[in-house]
Amino acid sequence: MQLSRDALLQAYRQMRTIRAFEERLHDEIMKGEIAGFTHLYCGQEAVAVGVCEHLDHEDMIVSTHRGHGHCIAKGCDVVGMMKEIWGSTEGLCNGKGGSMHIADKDVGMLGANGIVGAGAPIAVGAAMSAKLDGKGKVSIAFSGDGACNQGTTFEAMNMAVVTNAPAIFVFENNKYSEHTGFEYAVGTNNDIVSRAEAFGMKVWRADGCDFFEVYETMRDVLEHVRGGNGPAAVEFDTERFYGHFEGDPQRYRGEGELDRLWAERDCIKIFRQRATEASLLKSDELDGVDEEVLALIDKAVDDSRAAPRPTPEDVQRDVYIDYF
Amino acid sequence: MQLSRDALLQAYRQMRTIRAFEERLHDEIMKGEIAGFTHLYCGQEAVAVGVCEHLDHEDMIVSTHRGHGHCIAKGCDVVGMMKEIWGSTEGLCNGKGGSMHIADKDVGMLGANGIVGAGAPIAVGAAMSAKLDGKGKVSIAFSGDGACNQGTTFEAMNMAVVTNAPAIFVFENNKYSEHTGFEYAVGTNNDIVSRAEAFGMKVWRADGCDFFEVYETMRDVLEHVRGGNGPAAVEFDTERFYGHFEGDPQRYRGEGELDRLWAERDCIKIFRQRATEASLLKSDELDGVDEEVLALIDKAVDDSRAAPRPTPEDVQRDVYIDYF
Amino acid sequence: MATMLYRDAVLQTLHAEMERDESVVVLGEDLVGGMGTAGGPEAIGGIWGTSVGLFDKFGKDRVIDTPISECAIVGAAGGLALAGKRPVAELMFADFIGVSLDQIWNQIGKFRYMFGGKSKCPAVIRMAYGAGFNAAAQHSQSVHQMLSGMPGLKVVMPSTPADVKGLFTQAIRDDDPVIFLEHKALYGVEGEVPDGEHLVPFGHARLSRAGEDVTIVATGMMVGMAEAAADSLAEEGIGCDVLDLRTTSPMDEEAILDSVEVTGRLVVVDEAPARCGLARDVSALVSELAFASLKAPPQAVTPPHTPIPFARELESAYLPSPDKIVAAVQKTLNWR
Amino acid sequence: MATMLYRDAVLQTLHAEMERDESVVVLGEDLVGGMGTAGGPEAIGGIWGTSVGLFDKFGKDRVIDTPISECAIVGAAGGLALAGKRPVAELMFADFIGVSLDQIWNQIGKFRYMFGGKSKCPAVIRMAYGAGFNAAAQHSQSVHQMLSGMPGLKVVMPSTPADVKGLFTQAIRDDDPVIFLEHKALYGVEGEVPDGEHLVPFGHARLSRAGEDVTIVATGMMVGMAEAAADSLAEEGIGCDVLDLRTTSPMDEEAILDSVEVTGRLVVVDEAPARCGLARDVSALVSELAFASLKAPPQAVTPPHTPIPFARELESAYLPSPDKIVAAVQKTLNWR
Ligand SMILES: Cc1ncc(C[n+]2csc(CCOP(=O)(O)OP(=O)(O)O)c2C)c(N)n1
Ligand SMILES: Cc1ncc(C[n+]2csc(CCOP(=O)(O)OP(=O)(O)O)c2C)c(N)n1
Ligand SMILES: [Mg+2]
Ligand SMILES: [Mg+2]
Repeated sequence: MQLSRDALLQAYRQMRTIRAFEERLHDEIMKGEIAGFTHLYCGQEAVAVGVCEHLDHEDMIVSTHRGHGHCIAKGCDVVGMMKEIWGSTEGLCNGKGGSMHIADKDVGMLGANGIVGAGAPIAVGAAMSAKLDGKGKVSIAFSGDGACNQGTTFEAMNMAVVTNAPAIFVFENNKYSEHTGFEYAVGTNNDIVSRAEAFGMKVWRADGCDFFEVYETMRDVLEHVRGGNGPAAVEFDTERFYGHFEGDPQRYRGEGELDRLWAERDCIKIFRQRATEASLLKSDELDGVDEEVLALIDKAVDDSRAAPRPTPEDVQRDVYIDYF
Repeated sequence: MQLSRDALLQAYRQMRTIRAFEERLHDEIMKGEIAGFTHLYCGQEAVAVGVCEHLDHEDMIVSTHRGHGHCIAKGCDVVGMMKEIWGSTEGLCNGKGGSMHIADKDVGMLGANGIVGAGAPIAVGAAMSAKLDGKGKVSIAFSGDGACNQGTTFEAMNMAVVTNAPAIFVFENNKYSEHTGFEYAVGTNNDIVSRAEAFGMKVWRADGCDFFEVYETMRDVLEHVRGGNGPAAVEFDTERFYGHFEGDPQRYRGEGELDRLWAERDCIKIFRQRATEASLLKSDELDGVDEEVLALIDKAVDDSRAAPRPTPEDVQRDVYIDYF
Repeated sequence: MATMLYRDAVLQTLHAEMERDESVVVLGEDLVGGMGTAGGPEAIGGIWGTSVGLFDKFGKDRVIDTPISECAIVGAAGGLALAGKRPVAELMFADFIGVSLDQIWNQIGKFRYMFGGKSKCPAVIRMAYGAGFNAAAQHSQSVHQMLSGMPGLKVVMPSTPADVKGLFTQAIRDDDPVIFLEHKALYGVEGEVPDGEHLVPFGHARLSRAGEDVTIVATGMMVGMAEAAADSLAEEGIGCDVLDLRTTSPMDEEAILDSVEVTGRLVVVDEAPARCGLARDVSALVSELAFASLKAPPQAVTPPHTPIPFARELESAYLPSPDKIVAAVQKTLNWR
Repeated sequence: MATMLYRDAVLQTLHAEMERDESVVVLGEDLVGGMGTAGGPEAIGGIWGTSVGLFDKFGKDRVIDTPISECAIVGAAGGLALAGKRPVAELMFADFIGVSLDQIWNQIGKFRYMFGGKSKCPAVIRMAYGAGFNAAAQHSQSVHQMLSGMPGLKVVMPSTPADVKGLFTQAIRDDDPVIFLEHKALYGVEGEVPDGEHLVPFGHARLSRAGEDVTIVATGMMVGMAEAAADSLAEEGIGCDVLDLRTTSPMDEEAILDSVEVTGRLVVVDEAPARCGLARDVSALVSELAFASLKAPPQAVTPPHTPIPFARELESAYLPSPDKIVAAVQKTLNWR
């Protein structure tokens, strides 16, 4: 099934929103406006959007330290996210969480996570819940190529197979965990999902820089999992355009590596090319989206700057629902 | 290469010693003489002995909660072990450890372990050390089919591959983790080492109830690992004859299951049959070993009963080498 | 009132709460037992016998037998709770928080706060703790001191079958994550348990002996020892308040301070060592907030700073005992 | 005496000890950096810059870059140590003890005891701890209170570059397992460091300010705050002893008690919350053992019982500060 024009425009809008959100963050962080540790998702947009465009708010996802893209793709409010990263009480988490801990259960976004590998078991629990509810909903754990070496990820995969839970393990292989190369740290030296396969799971592999490929692969994955056939894993080959964290000098990159990636592996460029060449969308329509998106991000930043700041009394709020 | 008569007798003596040690423990525990949690290795003797007969004291092993067999096979003093289980200050661990924590670094036995899956990372560290020493020594992690679901085991396997450490993961698949069946808990539903394979490791499978098969398989495994070709994993199909712990009613067994195992899968019976049928050893030679072994175990129990008991002052000894 | 074992109070509460609320789900290793075996399911019903009959009644999606993967067990409980269920996970031995701590400490305990109060995580993590079985250093530990220090978690330590029912029911219905610590040596203890609905709110200590000379604070297995000490002291005419804290987070600080205001003397008994432990916490609390009432230095009766030894004689010497508590009471009475 | 950064004192000690003793081995994530990349090894030398140049000098078998597998990292350190090496493992953030606690707590900390004193485990586990960077609830924590309560471990918290050198050298040469806690916010702090061999024995507090009115006990990052408070109080004529504990296990109880015997007043500053924390431990210790000397109730300056919040204003409000310490000192002086 082809995507409708509206759906295509929506997908593009989502990808562009993630990109614009992050590039603006990159600038603001350089200016020193933003506190804390921030990891940019830039370059991987086609994965988050290609996965989440299949989901509704009752499907659940669990994210990572590099979570902005997943949050936006799943429907978190972009202004609320920006305010959160700015530390305002109007942020999605009231300024308590920041970049690494954005969540919005109302849209099925159960939480970003600062602990590598911690999300997968949580996603399996959410999948158990979905199974119990019997509405064909799924739960997705996003993980990196680094996270696939964490024991928790393996335990989660086995647990999902054993309980036949509708969990999907999406591995975004951007070939780096911090400053270390995938080929060094991942013992198999070829891929990640062969591990998932060894747990008895059905697996897929696809190019994560091509939205259409991600989207179509996920259609198959979701058909399998929603059909009650147990968990699945999929590995997307993708690229990270900025440093591991903001401030990373990226000395582990080869000469010209980043230039090549920007030229050849930019999922937004690739989307535009494919969509316009096939006459699905017109360049100026896409430019129109770009403008709207940039305006939204401007507004998000302006609102964030003006948003109320927390007070010392806020520290003790929301530890418990009720303690005594 | 065939094993010499002496080596065969020695292997038999080791297997019989484990069996006699444990059957005596079984009786003494019923009588209430022994405190703590005890897990009997009975039925799996061919694995411990078939593996350890290839090793010397500079090769290292790390064991599990079901560790008596590994300890004896690796050369721990049997009387010292019995005294330990009896809680005497003359025990191998001065009465501090008990059944689950027997160790003797002088024979390369780095420790049994009460935490399922905890041994594998420790074995990898020992393997890193062996690699650094460059003498072709190896380090072996014994794990069960239950332990293969613990994240630590996976992390250890990947780490061994990445560092090319001379580690060997010996999985003793006795088909049960406590009261739960292997087919339920291990997602793959066929075997354990296919997981190890997915980490890029060379793997072997063999019948763990046949000493000769274990021994020969380990010859190949060790040749591979001592040769600097990286870690390896091997899965032995084996049987546990007693309950998970002493006191387990074993309601998870099928009708007649245990009788069948005793009849068809007793590694000691199988050894005797094969060794005598091939005229490698004579029945009365083997009976002679049996008698010597039983005498040794009698002595171990008598000595343990008479051995000195700890005093309250001993509690605070050996927490640190020096604290202030 | 029915009489039942501590263990059975756990089991019956699970049956009752699972019947009452279909969002209650249990998970853990060997919780069913016999999965994937010829003997078939319900071969054990939990190694403590605290889940017998659940599988037959509620089926495999609500009674989830898991592989040996504690991190995934607690993590799954977290995910179930975020998704709207009320999971009760069993860790078998409290010592296994070692392999699952991240999910307890950094995940379920922090979701609510990190997410600005917009999520809730009504997960209960049950575990058997404590010494007394010569199970040595990795199967005998008390962990309430570590877990109570983790903001976001509630920590419960019932000492009687009645409190098991009241506190466990509360734990399951509570909307915050709760660590429920069952003492191995109490499973076989019998006691009267109120019929029908019985809830014990958190943060309310129980006065199990009353006296005006010394305040003894204890939890779990230590409560019985404190009572034994108080009873023998009573024969000598020395009266002790014995306060069973019931929950260490929240802690009923008021009850402790009120009692010390009367007695002026404090003995805290704890099954974990003193360093950064609960005994020192309570002593300091009293010293900070009831300084003027104190007639003598607070006394702590705790094990020494050592792992838990195996041999019978060593484990007995390691643990607090009624005699050691009596000695501490006498020390505080004889001070100066 | 050379002047150097706290961070560089870590790095240079590693260089020196690895040169001195070839059994010293380091391992951790991104410790080399660039492994398996086109940029090649030594792309980073540790995210804290505390292992720069080691790989080139000592090679891949002694400078082991690991996958993201903290349990295996600590476990491997344990195995290396049992096998006769002196591993120094880096956990990057102290918060990651959550995923590796079993190996720290139940394995390396207990080997010696469980094995009857016949094994030794000279492993050092380094980690960066502490708040101040708006890194929120999972990247800012202090963990000394948990780890100090675990018998078998030694816990070290240097507050100056000189002590980094002295204590880290001691940690590497020590035959027991040592947790070495480096405060993130101190990495960039400069100080004088003795040339040549410099060892600081464990269990000896450092008196960094002397005064007779109040004793202030602190560790790590809190020492500087205590000093700032003491300096401003000195201007008002109030004299404080500031005791930097340096190691929390072993703890220099004598130094604390001796000081309180003179001052009669105690303020304990800690970066972890009060419940089962170090501040309460020290207060209780003094209340139990120096009761007669105490002129006022001990005061604890700690964060509240909450996870660590993200926003700047919240994190500042969460943390102790010189002002809060001054207020506590005044409170103890003004008592009654
Ligand atoms: C348990 C744990 N270990 C280490 C870290 C530090 N850390 C944060 S991100 C990261 C790399 C993760 O790599 P990957 O999973 O590939 O995700 P990516 O950063 O490429 O998106 C590391 C090591 C952490 N946050 N948690
Ligand atoms: C981390 C941890 N989880 C659970 C247990 C409890 N436990 C002890 S042995 C065991 C089963 C282990 O099964 P397997 O690895 O197959 O070894 P076997 O008992 O068959 O030798 C379990 C669950 C434990 N000791 N440690
Ligand atoms: Mg990556
Ligand atoms: Mg087994």
